[in-house]
Amino acid sequence: MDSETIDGTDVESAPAGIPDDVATERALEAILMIADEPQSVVGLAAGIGRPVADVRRALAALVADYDGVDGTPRRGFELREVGGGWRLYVRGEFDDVVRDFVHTQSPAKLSQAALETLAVIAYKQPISRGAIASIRAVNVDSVVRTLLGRGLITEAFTDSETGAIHYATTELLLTQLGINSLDELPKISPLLDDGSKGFDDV
Amino acid sequence: MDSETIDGTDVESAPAGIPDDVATERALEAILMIADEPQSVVGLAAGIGRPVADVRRALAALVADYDGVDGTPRRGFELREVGGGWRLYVRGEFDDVVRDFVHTQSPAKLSQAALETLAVIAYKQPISRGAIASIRAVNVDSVVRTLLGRGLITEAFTDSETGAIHYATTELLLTQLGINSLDELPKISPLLDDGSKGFDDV
Amino acid sequence: MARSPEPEAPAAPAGTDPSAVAIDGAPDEMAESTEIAAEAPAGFRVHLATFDGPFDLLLSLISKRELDITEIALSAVTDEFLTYLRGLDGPDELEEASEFLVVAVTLLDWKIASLLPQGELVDAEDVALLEARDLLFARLLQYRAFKEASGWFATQLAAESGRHARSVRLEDRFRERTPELRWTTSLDDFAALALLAFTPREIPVVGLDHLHAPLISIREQAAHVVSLLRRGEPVTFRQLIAGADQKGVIVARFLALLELYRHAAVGFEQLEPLGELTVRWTAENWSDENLVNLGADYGQ
Repeated sequence: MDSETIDGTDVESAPAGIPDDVATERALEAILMIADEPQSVVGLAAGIGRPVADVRRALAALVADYDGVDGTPRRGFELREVGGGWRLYVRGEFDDVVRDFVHTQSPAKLSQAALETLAVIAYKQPISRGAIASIRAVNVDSVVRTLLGRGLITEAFTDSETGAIHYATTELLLTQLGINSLDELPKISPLLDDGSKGFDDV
Repeated sequence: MDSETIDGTDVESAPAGIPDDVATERALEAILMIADEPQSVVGLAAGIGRPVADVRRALAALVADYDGVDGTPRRGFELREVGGGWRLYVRGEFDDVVRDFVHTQSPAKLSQAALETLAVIAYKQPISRGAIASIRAVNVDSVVRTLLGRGLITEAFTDSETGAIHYATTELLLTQLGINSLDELPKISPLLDDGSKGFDDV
Repeated sequence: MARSPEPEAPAAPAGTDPSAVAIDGAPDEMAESTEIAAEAPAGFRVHLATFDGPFDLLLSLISKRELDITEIALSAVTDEFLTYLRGLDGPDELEEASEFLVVAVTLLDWKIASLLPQGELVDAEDVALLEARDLLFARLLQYRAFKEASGWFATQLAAESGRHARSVRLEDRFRERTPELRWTTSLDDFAALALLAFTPREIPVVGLDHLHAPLISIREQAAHVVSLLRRGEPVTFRQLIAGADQKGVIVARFLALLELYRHAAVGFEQLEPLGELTVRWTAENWSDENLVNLGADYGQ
């Protein structure tokens, strides 16, 4: 069943597929739980190796499930189709609670990890997330998200081959640092030159 | 709690967290939807303005709900207590399906030396570098630097007499180990208890 | 604490000699928890990439020989180790040499404890001797315990790195509620952070801190030993190390002796277990040129 649905083009791309006895809804839930961007029906179908029609039906079932239309609990989250894709969102009526939570939870100051990552981006821009991670030797996904959210960095371009997004710093950072251009960043080149040799493979 | 923090200026935003008739579970779901890291019970309770005991009960109910123990569907995601808090995860059996949808950069694996040093620190914390070195009988400076850089250990305190920095593990380590507290480390105390007698001077 | 570790040792099968048990358990576990030479069925092999520290080596030597370390034939292990060192080549020699000194210190401690009761350690001090011996034993056990635990860490970290936690971009409607950024980092601090971030995390260092003495030349110490022995009279090891004020010197003289023994230049005599060790000059054709190559295995 799995292989037909993706017309046998690339068996490898969906090695996972999912076992026949697993409901499409469950696999979709898994993907939606970690998806950052709205997911297209076709993309979801390919990802789990199920027919598009089945995915469409399952999405509708999930919407109803989370909305509590058949006596199930009306969840604190909801599944919405936005901009041609599906994504999990906080249900509207909890916006206030979540806003307050975000307000009290997000620190006003950047963490040491965020500052270091920002410094890496400032000196090596444009730079991909993978390259930052290699230099920092930690996963930087959430830190990069924070910096994006703070408007200190921006997505400069996407590498057409690898699809990797490259980040650059913004005017806001210059303002915060009190300088007019990146040229005014203090030179750390001696070490950078030495150090960078080790990062060529990044 | 919220109301104090905003000293009543904005009645709408947080009269008392959530309305009384809203189940705690639903508000938790909303917050877990945007949480970036494990959320402590206390933090959650403060965020939604419900008693800690209630939050604890609701979290347990959600775990059971998502796990499908009472005839509910076994969801594609699960609620786990890891690294000192609660967080939504893709259910393990869907990890493979999900992999293609995330582009996280996992940092390189730790070397055997780093793993052993990490184990020593985890079991003997807080512990100085010298003490680690004498257990492992090798120089551990660079390894300790690596572990610090990855945020797996932290400088707990500096001995005021010797000036030796003592290291302890972080919550990030717990998260990355998939455990909630150091108590969940496998027991090796029988061996250590005997061995440690000789190490008082270490 | 003489024999206390064994009963609790998780790997200990029942009914065997307790002091041997813990180590008997080692070979299989070592094969799983370390990559040291486990796959080599015959011959002693240590892969440099995974060689890490003297205890590793001691453990693998011991587990391979399945010896009770409290009764171990130290000379056999030492010979084997020397052979191993001899087979080394490549750029790691310096590191090997320094690591070797650490191993040698451990071996020497051990030898002193088990075979060479000198000076005040004689007779009634047997108890203290046992304790010293068991201290080493306990250290090995402890090290092994951590090593096994590290296997658990590796497994857990690997398993958990495959897990996916929800961590998605904050919806725009919530972003506006993020408190205004408080920026407190100066330009110079910012540059310093960059420097910090770009500094390679793992700088290869030869671990010598634990040796509180400067490197000591085995060759020089061998020359000293040879000059004492060539007078013809047997000399005790205690006499050979008399006046040595650094542990490293003792180690080096010990190593020099082992090397000289390998060249058939000296013979050992020990009348009773734990008795005085007497060294005798036995070389028939000895020239000081032999000294030149002595210690070459240690990167000197």
